Amino acid sequence: MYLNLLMMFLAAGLIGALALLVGGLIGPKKASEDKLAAYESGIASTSSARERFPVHFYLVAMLFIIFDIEAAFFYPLAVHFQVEPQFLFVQGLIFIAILAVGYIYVLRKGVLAWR
Amino acid sequence: MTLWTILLPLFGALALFALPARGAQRLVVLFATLFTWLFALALPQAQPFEAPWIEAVGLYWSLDPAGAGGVLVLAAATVMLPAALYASFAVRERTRGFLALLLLMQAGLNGIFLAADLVLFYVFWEATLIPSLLLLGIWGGEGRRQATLKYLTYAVAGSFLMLVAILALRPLSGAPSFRLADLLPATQALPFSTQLALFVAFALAFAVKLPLWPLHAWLPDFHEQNHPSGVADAAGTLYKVGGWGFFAFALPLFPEAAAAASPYLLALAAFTAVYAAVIATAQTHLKRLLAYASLSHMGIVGVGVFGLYLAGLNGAMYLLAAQMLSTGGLFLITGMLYARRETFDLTAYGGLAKSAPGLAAVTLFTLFASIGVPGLANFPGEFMSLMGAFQRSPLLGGLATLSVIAAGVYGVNLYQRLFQGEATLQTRELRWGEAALLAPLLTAILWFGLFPQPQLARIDAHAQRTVARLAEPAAQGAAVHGAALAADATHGEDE
Amino acid sequence: MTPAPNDPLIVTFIKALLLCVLLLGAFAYMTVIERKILGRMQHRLGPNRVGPFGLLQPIADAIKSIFKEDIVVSASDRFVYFLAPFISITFALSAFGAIPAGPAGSLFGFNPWIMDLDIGLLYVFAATSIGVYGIFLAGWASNSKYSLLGGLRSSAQMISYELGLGLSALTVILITGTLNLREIVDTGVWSVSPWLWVPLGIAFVTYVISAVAEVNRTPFDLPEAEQEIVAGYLTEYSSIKWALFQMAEYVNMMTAAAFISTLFLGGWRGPAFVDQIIPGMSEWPFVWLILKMALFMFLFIWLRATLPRFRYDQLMRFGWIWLFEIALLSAIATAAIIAFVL
Amino acid sequence: MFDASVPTEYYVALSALIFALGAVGVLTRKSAIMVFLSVELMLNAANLALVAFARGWAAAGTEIALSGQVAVFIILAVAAAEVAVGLGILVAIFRYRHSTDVDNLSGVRL
Amino acid sequence: MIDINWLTLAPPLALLVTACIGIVFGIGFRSTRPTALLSLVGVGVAFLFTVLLLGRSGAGETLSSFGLRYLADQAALTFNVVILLGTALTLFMSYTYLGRARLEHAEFYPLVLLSATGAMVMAAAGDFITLLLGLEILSLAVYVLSAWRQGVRESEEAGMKYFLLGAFASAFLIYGIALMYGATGHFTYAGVVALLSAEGFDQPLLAALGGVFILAGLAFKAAFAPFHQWAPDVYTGAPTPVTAFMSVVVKAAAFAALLRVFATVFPALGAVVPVIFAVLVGLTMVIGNLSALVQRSVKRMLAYSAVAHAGYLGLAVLAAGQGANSGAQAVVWYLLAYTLMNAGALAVMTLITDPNDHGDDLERLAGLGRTRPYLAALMAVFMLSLAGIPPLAGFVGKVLVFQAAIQAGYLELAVLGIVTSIVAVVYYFRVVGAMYFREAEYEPQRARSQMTNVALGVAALGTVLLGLLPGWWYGWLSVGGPLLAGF
Repeated sequence: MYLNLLMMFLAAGLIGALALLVGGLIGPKKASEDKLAAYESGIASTSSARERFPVHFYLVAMLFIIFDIEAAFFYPLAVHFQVEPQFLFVQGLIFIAILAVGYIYVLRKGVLAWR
Repeated sequence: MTLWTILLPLFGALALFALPARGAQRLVVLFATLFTWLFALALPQAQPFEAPWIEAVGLYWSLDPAGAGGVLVLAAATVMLPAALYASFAVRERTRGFLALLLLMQAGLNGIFLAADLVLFYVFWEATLIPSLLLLGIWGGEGRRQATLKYLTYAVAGSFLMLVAILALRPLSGAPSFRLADLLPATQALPFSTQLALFVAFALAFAVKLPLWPLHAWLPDFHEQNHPSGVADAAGTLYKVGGWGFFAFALPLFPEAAAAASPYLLALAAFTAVYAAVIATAQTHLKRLLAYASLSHMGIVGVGVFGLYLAGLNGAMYLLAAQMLSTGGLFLITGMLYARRETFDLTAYGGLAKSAPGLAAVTLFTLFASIGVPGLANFPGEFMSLMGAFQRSPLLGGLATLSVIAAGVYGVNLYQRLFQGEATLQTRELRWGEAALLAPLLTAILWFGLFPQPQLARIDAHAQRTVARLAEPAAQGAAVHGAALAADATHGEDE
Repeated sequence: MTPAPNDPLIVTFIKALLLCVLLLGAFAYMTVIERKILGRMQHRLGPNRVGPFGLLQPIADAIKSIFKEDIVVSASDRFVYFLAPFISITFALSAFGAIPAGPAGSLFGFNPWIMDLDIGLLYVFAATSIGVYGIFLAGWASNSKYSLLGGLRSSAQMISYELGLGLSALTVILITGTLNLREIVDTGVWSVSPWLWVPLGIAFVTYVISAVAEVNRTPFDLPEAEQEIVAGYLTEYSSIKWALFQMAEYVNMMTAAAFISTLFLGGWRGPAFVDQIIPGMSEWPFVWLILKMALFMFLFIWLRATLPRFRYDQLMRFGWIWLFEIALLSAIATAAIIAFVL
Repeated sequence: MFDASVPTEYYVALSALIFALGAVGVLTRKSAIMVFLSVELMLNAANLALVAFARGWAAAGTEIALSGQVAVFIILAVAAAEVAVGLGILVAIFRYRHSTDVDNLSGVRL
Repeated sequence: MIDINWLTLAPPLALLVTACIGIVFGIGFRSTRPTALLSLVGVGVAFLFTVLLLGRSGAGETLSSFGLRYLADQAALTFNVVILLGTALTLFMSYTYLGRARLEHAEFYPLVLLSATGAMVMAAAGDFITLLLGLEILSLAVYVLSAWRQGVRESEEAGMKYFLLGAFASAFLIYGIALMYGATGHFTYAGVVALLSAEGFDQPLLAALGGVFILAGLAFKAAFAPFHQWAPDVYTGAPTPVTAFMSVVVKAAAFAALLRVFATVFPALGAVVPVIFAVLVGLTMVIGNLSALVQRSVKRMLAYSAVAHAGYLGLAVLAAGQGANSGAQAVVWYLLAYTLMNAGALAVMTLITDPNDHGDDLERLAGLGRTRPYLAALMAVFMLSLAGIPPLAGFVGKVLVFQAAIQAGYLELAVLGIVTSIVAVVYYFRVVGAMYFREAEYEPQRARSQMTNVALGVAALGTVLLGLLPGWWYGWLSVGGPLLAGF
């Protein structure tokens, strides 16, 4: 079953690699320093772009990790849900309640208020 | 009543913190020490005390007032009464703490002498260390930090090993608890090598506190650096309880090992007695001299104990009690001297007898007691101790006797330097207050010297048990050295 | 449900290649169609020069992008710079493989899907999520400020909307009790109980909105907002690599369209009434799926022509607060209905 | 078939290898982020082992096999929580350090 | 259906709910004091539940949840008492401290409570996964707490270091659990033990390896010697109340877990795990004490002394592993005593150091006996108790530990332990000496706090009472019954 997956990746990867290869071989190579500089609307670049990201991005990333993983917990619950729905419903609600505490905290803390 | 000898000083110490007024504090001290003394006097009639401590582990609050410890409690209480009162006058700064520590120390001492559970004994043994350390560390002289550290190191190193031995004792012997009564029959079955190892661990701790020769180095510094009132030294004298440890615990618990080790310990003790006495003759520092003198007495106590004869054991315990009185009294007198001259250097004194004949007389009396003049406190003990040693080994006994001669030398030397010769300065005569403080001590010294019988009887009952223990292995025919010992022991009882 | 029979590996490989080619072909014509539709909506003609009605335009575009100079910015991280478009296209194409296009054995005796996974739904999520790496790495490797911002924005946006996506899909799973896409289609979510139509409808709407954001289409195309950050993560890319990103975007759109159809609209099944016209018509492979996909593709284009772009903070608040909460509530409502009503 | 032909030991050996790699990474790397990634590697090695064992135990009973897989889930959540906290601490450090260079992340030494 | 006995879960749940309320409403307040008071109430409620459960458990009821995965037996409940005590002391200490040190953020108290929740779960774990979850709940909160002092290098590095090494250790624990599962197919202690001791068990090596890994993971949390390197830096870098919390509650939890695993699972693994652990214990006692000996900073000295005490506790755990019930009791007792005296010592430190925890060198303590006599007296009591000098709590703890160790046949280790505690006396006494035997060289800090005084009073009273009347408490704290429910 999972070999099929491999086949899919092989085919897709082949297409991608082929395209890159063709583009690399056929395209002209007439480089110049200006052409190879980073584009900054015509103004010469002064510093590396790899600066510190705003903290908000990290916060969002962390929130995502937490909430997404916890959303992932719902999937087994959902698949199993039909078997004992009422018990699982209560269980899920408790889980959501705990999650909600974190969510409300994050909201009140203003992490999601962008400026 | 047994318990109260421990609780009363304890409560006294607590009460001190509640009472800021100096007079009230003095009253508290007086009441605490006086009633403790009364309780100590009544100990022969007291009931043993026993309460579970941690029953599951076999720990009990077990106190036995009947043994020789009762005599020591009495002697300690006799010294503590004047000492504490004197301290309330002579210690000028942080008096309250000083007095509280003294009382705590008395509580601990009484615990040491009365404990009949080994762990409890250890608790008191260590608990007493703290006040004596703090007395030295807080109120001591210039070199107190070194002295404290030295004292701490010696004391703790020895005693922790003893803790191992105590803790190992129950599982090894299979006794149901740590009470002496349970342990005594159980240790009988221990193999000789185990006995020896445990005995060595105990002996190390006791030898530090006895102290025996190579382990005595903390003692002179301890006395030299203590508070000039001499009270702390007197208390420290009370705390030389190594001999008691040997007598009450190490010997009866490990009779075979004790018998095997006794020749070596006897030699050490004899050497200590002579060595210290000789050193004492050369001292010019008053307190150091007394320290070495005291060490010499302790050597004689050791000699008595390690002779393993009834007479020696009796004598050693009696001497222990008596020297508490005499040496303790001498240390108190040094405090009074210091209050007059502000120095301990003997060369700065001289001719005090002219301006202060009363002080001179009191000092001479106590000094005579200390060097073992017949009729005074130390003599019976010293005599019996040496006699015990003679029976074990005439050579070592003879050696130890030399210390008595040396004692005469330093005693006379000390008296001459202090009171005779040219009077360099006028000195205050003994005050009434001071005399009143010393009076009970002197009375006790006389009483101990003239009527040793009541106290000796109590000690003897205890010592009989110990000697019986020492003889037991022979009765079973277990070992050759045991057989020889039994023969000697019966001989000893004929005294 | 019975597991479907497996095809031989080589057949699978050929099918996979075929799927890739088909998707790329569809991409090519999607670009033309999009430009045409946008033109119409804006009262213009759109491309009409190359070939009849401009139908050869994509071929011209392809030739042009292949023969353009391939610029590699000097300050870039070369390996990652090449890797980014590769990841984008590979996983965009792969994601489609789990979506069934018809009943078993309906493709000349073979199955009309590349793989039939028990966790098909998770697989599609996973494969599309990895696409984010392509975009983020592109922005980072270029070492250009615009690119980096574009990359950051896209990753922040995508992860924000994945919550809505995941929770909306949860509604479907609660109903079907399986993660296998084939079985989800077979169940037919809307046929289970009319009670569930309300929460399911809400979940459908939130899912579509999240999906639009997930594929970076207007009004959520902030990663390449040309007015603010030139072209975002694409700024430093040219020639075939640029084309690959474009491909990936359109393939992602198609995957999203097919996936929504599969989850909510019965996938490859046609509506039941068509069976009364031609019996078995609703079982025809490919036809219905492609029709539904076309519907959504038109929706995407329509949105692009109609709506202005969100501001960044609006976008995040919308995702984290509104979509997240509504999707969660719809899932809870569904669960409650299943547990206590049905 | 394919799944059954690979014995459990192979998976476990692989997981042990990954675990060892992670451990070595933790011990040799100096940058906080790299150490952190190495730890994640170790966690994933444990997950791999769990899944492999769970498959191995499948013959003994579903419940036993499932418990292993559930454990993987829990460990994933644990790892996620660790990531969040770790990144949080890192971000807090950099926020106060007023550094503008991402490479300064490697300045946090053990 | 899963069996859930809500009453057994009540103590940690009380803390959890309080933490949740605190974290949601706490950020509305400017001051953290309302949250602190709320947290105290939560701890009180949890304590009441614990006492209720103790009563029930004492009456012979078997309390557990989730099919023996969560055990509310005598052992767990007594550990709960220790944990709650430590938490309460921390709360009292932090009350004024946070404002003084400018560390007032609303999340502090909820995090402390969450951490305590994790500790209780760890103590009650009857299952490796429950253990892991408890450990993580505990640790994650503490990682954050140890980095609480933002913008200060020591604290940040403490947090980072603790976090990275902690994560490393949990990776070991998790891998060990995986191996154990591979060998036995179970996560519950009962299941594992049943299979380990079953006929024809064919994976002893794998199980032993798993045991070693689990041991390594737990040994880190308990700061055993080769894994102790984080302890001094973290203890020094973290704000003092957090240090107290770590050295007390985290330690209690780690030892609760270690004890249960050691008394149930490990004996079935053969001799290798106890031998390794014995080596660790020996190393810990030696290294902890010797390192503490050379420290000039009191906080750092206490950090190393915490390592040393871990060694003594480990000795008791070893004894418990040999089936000596006295070992388990010694662990609880020692932890209780340690909680009181160490938290007390650190509470004193909060009052005599700068707001940013500097100035904890020995020189700074010089003359404290004169300048702040009561504080100095309390510190002296704590130090002497830590040194194991009778008649304070620490001494009884040591007696129980060594007694148990000797009974279980670890005579050599007991001797080593006693020898090292001689060393310990020196460095503890150095603090006392500095306070009393030396003249003040610096103007002392004049920080005062009623709430910290409460903590100090409780700690000092406990230290003395535990030492003087150990029998009263010993019976009450006794970890009666087997450590493994279901047998």
